[in-house]
Amino acid sequence: MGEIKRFMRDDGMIKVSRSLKEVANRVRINKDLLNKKLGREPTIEEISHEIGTSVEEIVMALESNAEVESLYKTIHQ
Amino acid sequence: MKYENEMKIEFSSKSQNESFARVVIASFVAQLDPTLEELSDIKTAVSEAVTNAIIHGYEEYDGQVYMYCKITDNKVYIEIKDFGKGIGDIDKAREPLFTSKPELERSGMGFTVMETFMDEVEVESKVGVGSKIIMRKKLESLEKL
Amino acid sequence: MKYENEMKIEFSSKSQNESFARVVIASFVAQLDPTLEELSDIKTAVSEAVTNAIIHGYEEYDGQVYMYCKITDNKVYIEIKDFGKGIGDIDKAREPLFTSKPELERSGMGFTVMETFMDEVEVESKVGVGSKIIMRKKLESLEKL
Ligand SMILES: Nc1ncnc2c1ncn2[C@@H]1O[C@H](COP(=O)(O)OP(=O)(O)O)[C@@H](O)[C@H]1O
Ligand SMILES: Nc1ncnc2c1ncn2[C@@H]1O[C@H](COP(=O)(O)OP(=O)(O)O)[C@@H](O)[C@H]1O
Ligand SMILES: [Mg+2]
Ligand SMILES: [Mg+2]
Repeated sequence: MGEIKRFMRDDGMIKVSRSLKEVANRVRINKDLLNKKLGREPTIEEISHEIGTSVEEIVMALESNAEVESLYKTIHQ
Repeated sequence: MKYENEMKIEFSSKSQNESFARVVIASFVAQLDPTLEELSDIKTAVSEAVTNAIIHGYEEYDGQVYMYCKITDNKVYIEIKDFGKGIGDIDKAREPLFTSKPELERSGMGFTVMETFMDEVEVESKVGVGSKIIMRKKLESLEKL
Repeated sequence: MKYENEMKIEFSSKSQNESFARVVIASFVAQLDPTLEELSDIKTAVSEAVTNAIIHGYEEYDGQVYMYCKITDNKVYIEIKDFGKGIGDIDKAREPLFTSKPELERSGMGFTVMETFMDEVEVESKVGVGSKIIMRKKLESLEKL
């Protein structure tokens, strides 16, 4: 319960976990768009350039997505 | 000129470090500008090897897991090592679906996953001494650009 | 019960590893579920210390940079070490705006940044041997919950 509360909280104290989740969503959408435009898989730098987010942050966001999903799974089991 | 870079990391055999190891390898490999697929392949393989070190190598004991990565041009070389219990029969362990811990709902597909996502996988191990997994992968994305 | 975890990493003194070190520390500290601000403080401080090891410690030479991080409950302890040229006058080096490399457009604010963003910063160094920077920070976000 503490975990969930912590995750839902909105008092200006933005948690890294949530902000990374937003980056992960933008990465997912723009990866598909770029794929169509280029006719091949975009590289991580191409995605970074497209969405204006550093490669560092994208790397962390990709993982945060996996974590959030598994947290979600645990909660809803 | 050859492009080279290397790193070496050591962390406790705690399950939360599986995710940590994935980000470490991903951010090191990111300097080669891979596609997300290539990055995910490498993370998945590393994850299996690190999980094995923690779950099978050290079981419930505390120990250190070691990861080494060397990049040479577009080639990635990764070593994951533990000083845990070791593997008696390596060929058997590498067989798809073989697991020594069916009670933990292990799938027995760890080595198969590593072999699928990486170009080469070598296993060195000695009972009572520990295990070392060596994996290699060439990034194709760099060549296509 | 006390929550503990630790890791140790070693990488070449290449400028692209500054970014790598930032992700490594960020993803290790992320297990404490920090706020964006706390994480950014830690990354910034680590970045300054690692850049110093690369630029001042090893200058144009190749060497290894070492980073150790230990988490105890909500306390983060970080060590960044090089076996480079060392610092002659530590007090002078820590003064705001002091830099021995004005020609590289260094701001001389590295140590000041570390002190601003971390709770404690210790410097140990010996000329010809190397330098070790120790930084500590307590995450407040965990206490407010
Ligand atoms: N680092 C290791 N130390 C000891 N035994 C290992 C190690 N890695 C793998 N093994 C052995 O190899 C078997 C197969 O591994 P794997 O294919 O990953 O399947 P699983 O982990 O699901 O059991 C394990 O069940 C275990 O017996
Ligand atoms: N790891 C190190 N090895 C050798 N000298 C160092 C190291 N870190 C800092 N210094 C010295 O301390 C000075 C001040 O460091 P800093 O405040 O980061 O400013 P800057 O890096 O902009 O010069 C540097 O100019 C350098 O002379
Ligand atoms: Mg396995
Ligand atoms: Mg500096």
